[in-house]
Amino acid sequence: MNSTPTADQTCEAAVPPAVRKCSYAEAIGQGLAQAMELSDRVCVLGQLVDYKPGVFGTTTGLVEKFGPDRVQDFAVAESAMTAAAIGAAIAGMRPVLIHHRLDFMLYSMDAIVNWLSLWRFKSNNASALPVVIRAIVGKGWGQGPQHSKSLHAWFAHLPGLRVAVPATAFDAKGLLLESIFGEDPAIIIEHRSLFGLSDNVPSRPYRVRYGKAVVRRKGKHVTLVAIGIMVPLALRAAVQLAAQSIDVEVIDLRTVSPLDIDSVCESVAKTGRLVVADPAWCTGSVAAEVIAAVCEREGRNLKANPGRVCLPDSHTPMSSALEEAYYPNEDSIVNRIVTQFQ
Amino acid sequence: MNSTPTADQTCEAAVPPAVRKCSYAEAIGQGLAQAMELSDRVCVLGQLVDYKPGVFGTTTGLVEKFGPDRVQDFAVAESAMTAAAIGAAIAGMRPVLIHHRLDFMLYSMDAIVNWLSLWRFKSNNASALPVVIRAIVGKGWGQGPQHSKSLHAWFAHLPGLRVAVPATAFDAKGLLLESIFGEDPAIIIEHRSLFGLSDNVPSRPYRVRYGKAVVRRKGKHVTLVAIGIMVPLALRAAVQLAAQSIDVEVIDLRTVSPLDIDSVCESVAKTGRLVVADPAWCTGSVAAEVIAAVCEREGRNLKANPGRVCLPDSHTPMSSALEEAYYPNEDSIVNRIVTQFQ
Amino acid sequence: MTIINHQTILEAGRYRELSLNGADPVVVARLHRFMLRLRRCEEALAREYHPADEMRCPVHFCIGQEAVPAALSESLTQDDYLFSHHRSHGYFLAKGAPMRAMFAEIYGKETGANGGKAGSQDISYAALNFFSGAILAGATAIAAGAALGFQLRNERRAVVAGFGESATDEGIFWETVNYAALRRLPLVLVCENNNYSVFSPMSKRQAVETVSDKVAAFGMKSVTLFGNDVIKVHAAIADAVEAARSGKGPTFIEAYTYRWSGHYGPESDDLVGYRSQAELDAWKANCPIALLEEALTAQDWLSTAQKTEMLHAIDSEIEESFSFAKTSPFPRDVDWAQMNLSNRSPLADKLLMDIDLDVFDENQTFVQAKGY
Amino acid sequence: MTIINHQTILEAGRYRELSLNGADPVVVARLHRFMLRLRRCEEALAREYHPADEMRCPVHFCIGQEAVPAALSESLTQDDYLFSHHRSHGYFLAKGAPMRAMFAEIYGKETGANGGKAGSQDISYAALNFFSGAILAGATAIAAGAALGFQLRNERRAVVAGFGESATDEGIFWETVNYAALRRLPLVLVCENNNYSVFSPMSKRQAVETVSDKVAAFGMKSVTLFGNDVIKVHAAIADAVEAARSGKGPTFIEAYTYRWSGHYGPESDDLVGYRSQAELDAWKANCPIALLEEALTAQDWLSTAQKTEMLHAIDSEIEESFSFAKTSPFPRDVDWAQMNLSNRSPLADKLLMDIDLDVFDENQTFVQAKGY
Ligand SMILES: Cc1ncc(C[n+]2csc(CCOP(=O)(O)OP(=O)(O)O)c2C)c(N)n1
Ligand SMILES: Cc1ncc(C[n+]2csc(CCOP(=O)(O)OP(=O)(O)O)c2C)c(N)n1
Ligand SMILES: [Mg+2]
Ligand SMILES: [Mg+2]
Repeated sequence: MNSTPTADQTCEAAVPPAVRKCSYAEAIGQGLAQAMELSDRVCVLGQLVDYKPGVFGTTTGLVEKFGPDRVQDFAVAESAMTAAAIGAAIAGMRPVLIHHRLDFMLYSMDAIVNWLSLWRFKSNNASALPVVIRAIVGKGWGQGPQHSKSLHAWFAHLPGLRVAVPATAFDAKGLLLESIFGEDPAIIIEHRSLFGLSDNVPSRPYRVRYGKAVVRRKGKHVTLVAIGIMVPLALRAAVQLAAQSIDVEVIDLRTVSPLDIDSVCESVAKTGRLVVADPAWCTGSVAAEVIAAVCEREGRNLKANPGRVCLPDSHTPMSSALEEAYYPNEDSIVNRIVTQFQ
Repeated sequence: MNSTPTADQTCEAAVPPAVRKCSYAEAIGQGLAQAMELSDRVCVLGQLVDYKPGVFGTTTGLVEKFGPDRVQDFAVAESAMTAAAIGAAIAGMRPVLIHHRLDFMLYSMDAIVNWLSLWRFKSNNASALPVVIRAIVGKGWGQGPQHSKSLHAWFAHLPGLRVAVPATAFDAKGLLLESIFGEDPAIIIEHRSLFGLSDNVPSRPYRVRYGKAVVRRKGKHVTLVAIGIMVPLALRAAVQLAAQSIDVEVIDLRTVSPLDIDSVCESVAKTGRLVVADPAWCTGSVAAEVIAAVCEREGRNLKANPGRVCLPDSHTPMSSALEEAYYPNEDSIVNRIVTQFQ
Repeated sequence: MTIINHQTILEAGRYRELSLNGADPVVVARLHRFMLRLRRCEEALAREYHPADEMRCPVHFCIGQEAVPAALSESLTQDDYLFSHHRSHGYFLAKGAPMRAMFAEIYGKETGANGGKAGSQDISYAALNFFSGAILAGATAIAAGAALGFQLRNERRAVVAGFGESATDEGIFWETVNYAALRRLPLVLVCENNNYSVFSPMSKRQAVETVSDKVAAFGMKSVTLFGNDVIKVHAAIADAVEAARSGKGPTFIEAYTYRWSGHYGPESDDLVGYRSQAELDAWKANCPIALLEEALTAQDWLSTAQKTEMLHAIDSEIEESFSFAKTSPFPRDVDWAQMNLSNRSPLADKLLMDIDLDVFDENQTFVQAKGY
Repeated sequence: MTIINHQTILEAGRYRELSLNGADPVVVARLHRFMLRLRRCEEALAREYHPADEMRCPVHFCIGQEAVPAALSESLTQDDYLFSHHRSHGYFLAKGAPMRAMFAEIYGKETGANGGKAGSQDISYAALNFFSGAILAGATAIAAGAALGFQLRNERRAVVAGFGESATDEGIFWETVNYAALRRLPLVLVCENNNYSVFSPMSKRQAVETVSDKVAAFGMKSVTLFGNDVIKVHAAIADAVEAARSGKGPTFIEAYTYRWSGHYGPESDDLVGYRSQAELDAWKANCPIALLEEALTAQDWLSTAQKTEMLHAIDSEIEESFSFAKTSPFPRDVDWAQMNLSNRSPLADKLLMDIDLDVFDENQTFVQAKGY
């Protein structure tokens, strides 16, 4: 319809023709564009989705291709926006909602909890809501307490939702497509700091399944489970630890609901050690769930007490000096793992 | 001001003059009335708080004593109501909000998360919000999916809140008063099924501290941690298990934020076994947090894998037949504990 | 009455304006039968509720508020969508959903509209595009979303949300009004203003008397009327539904009416003292069914014999529905996972490739690079 | 202009109605100085923001929108409460809070208004009853709550919330308007309508052009005005504050104005193409400071020398604030628990008994009874 390049076209071509090097943000944009091409039932709702900056580049170019009805700027009314997506899904659409910050979603919690999550259940499986909510989590440059919350533990606690926390561009696109064309509501938590990272991304539309963790690095001595932004930190920590002859198996959970506890248990059965790195407040975190679920099955076989690397139970400070103390880094992971061998 | 009896006066006198047998609901009513007498800063906001039925009897008689400004019926606008309480607290009041069902609170989640929980933090301790939110959780007689959620795990995950789940009339009054006259926001989850239970309640205003669990029954073989409505079930299960020569130590957590992990660990250090009974969805529950926190410290010392007795990861069905399958009972607890000894 | 609100209606006393002039007798007969059927159904449920204690389900009765559901039953086709609040029975029947499925649902039986999972206040019947929910106001915004869906796809359908006036206390209702007006959605918002949120009257909850004036200020067409005149209500709803279907945008209808029973359950709650006997009596004198029957009789459109026969048929259906509900089995499926998430993904299966994960290279530079 | 909105203001071109007739020269001088100080302060922050990259804090500049904060600074006493949205600097200074504390906060320093925890969009100064927050609309309802608190205690204070027009997209705003009108709260809602929510104009978000008309329909007094005429804005705000203090109820003020800078940060975002250069130019021609200075000069109330001197003093304060902020230490307290919950409970200590828990009897009948 016009000449604005789509995310797909802007990706720089890589060696195998079917795979291109893309950033996490580009991969999401590609996924959205392909979903909208595959089905005219797919629409995008969110503040400012139809302007050039396109939610950190993830919706840039869509309005030119699909028009302002299907790429719909929304008033600052997150509550009605979410309910509208629910209604649109009842009417047969497959809406994708976007929040620049997860924090803004809090206004829509009634729609999410009391309607979205329980619609299928209370209809006795007669009505489904394939609504996708993309929620972005800020970090750094003084995001402060109202632009940085990663509430994936909340959504994982709720029945009736699928919850993904993709850590790579590959997963970001594959989980987005899987969510859009799945039959359940899905919440995708995207850590803003990952948007610039590149990865090999297949050009065609593909799926990444919910409830299937992936081993990002094989190892024998300790199982390090990581979520979202903690995945690259975990891989870096693993390199550091290899130098100390600690062989770390890194598991990326990918989705926190459903949780792939089987894969974690399998790894722990081999390593006998478990550390979970979760970019969320420690108390009541998904990390706690992973540890509890593993201990219920493998607790007696552990060679060391399990451990967590999480954020402190505190709101996020603005000051860069405090941010540094607040966010765990790869050294935090290294240190936690090292104590298991002392 | 008029002759309607207060909750206090309606309690039936018991043996020691300072202690009366009161129902859980009466104890709450007593706590509210005493708080309002102790300080004219205390006010009550909620739908229908000023009518005779008085939120299951807990506010009956208050409006006659303290007038419709301090006992204020509110429009069906939970979002503004919660924000109004926050503002009133900034202006020096100590408001108590009441929700007939916790589910209705979902409309106010922005106010709770983005304002209430982080106000002290972002003001750098210069401004505090002593707001108390009483949220009632329904169970039975077909409450169904929109009148039965107990989201204490959510609130426990949030920094900056105190969260209580009182199981006895004594705790209901003491924690309410502690919350009202404390310096932090507090959410009190009240299980509706407990309202009719009686207990010995001191007539004078007293406090029950946050973060202090209590051993409800001493035992040597297994530590059974229980929350809210699970406490009486746990005590009944303990009696059954005693008959099987399993000596159960029952710990009532009382508050889930702060969590008294020290007390649990102390008990587990003695018994070597841990089961947590939590009236909430299993995944991401406070039960998971308790198990994880204990295992981080005592995991290697456990004689059996720890266990949970929770609700299934499902919304609540209306049908009485499904309710029966849905809610765990004392037999569920007994069975879970018995497996630890097999 | 020029200005219509609870006060002017009470002051006017017995309503004298119901007119069958120009009305289609067949339509009027259906409106009448619908109201009668709904009334008998509710009365029967109320009678049966406690003595047997078999339902074990919270129920909100709509006795006295039959006109709006009747008008909807006449104006909506199967293709249209209807969203109800907690006081759902009239709306359920308005969409043509079967009474027996409703009764069985209230009894928590497997044969219920939702297999016993939803009960009275969350009942739905997806095959006929009927939905409800116990949380106030939420369904108004969801209805707007459904209307958006049909607008995006140019489908000629109306979406209706029916609710009580307390839904308009909620902010999401006003977000919805704005959104529907802005996009000219094919939406009809029908507010049954019975003045009370449980016990609490409008005057304790809202600063101005009528909701319609506020809605109009938001840029949506709004209509205020006496909600027990089923002829007027039907005309207004039919117009609004037609406007929605034909792309003329949304309408808000405020129908003033009154609940005879207690807020919840079969018992009266008048002992609470929130409303006067005189008020209740005045509204009973303006019973929507009696008002219509008076006009019907005056026109000779309804004989005693006809009514007797009608009642007989209705009562048989009710009896049959009770026996269906009572003899149906309780649900026994307790595979909780299956109830909350789908185990199939037909569209994803069709459209998306399964790609092997081997493509991920843990040593690629970004993973090992610092700085984010 | 009779009807005031963004279109009529643009059509009217250069504003010619600012009048000093009857104005108090001392007050006018203070309004002028406040605007100038705020403008210089924002310009200096914008200049310093990127080259140094020391602030590392999201900042929303209010250049072009100085009139409302100036009017507030003149109308509010220390006892009054002021709640701001994310574009907070003008409001912070309006409450008399020190510039150096603001700068240090933006730099994330220990000496900042909130020890570096809040930053620009969540800054507060509790000692002077000033608060803000980055989540849109929330603070309007909180302000209503503060007003409730003072109403309950019969304290003669006004509570003001300042916010942009997109806060009125949110439902909670309308819940607040209704509540404040219903209870006649001592509240002033000041909406700086600059037409945009980031890039999105009102016309894409709301169905009707002015917010005031809707607020009026909700039963609250509402005033619409050209927001760059500081004299008119001051008169309206002073009246509203006085009405609030004296129990005459709440007022909504819609002040039409315009943001010169990009939505966020010091860079222009005009390349996005969401607004025209002509529109920006027209509003720059209606600069609130220039409009006032024109009138002041015409009346001989301001000489070049006076202005130079004023600027000199302002710039020294700004320079001093920068050097304070830059030389202050970063916070080092990382006792997270202490930051989120109190470790003291003076009132509970005073009023409540500590009672031993032994009173609990695990064998009492209820615990062992079945049936709940
Ligand atoms: C969000 C929310 N808050 C509170 C309730 C509790 N509640 C159930 S029905 C009701 C009153 C509803 O009044 P209205 O909407 O006017 O409908 P009516 O019952 O009068 O038909 C209330 C407050 C609820 N269901 N949802
Ligand atoms: C609830 C919520 N949704 C979205 C945002 C993101 N956001 C920050 S500022 C802004 C625009 C605000 O516009 P307006 O309220 O008119 O104030 P202005 O920036 O024009 O001064 C938006 C959408 C937010 N802060 N809060
Ligand atoms: Mg009503
Ligand atoms: Mg604006």
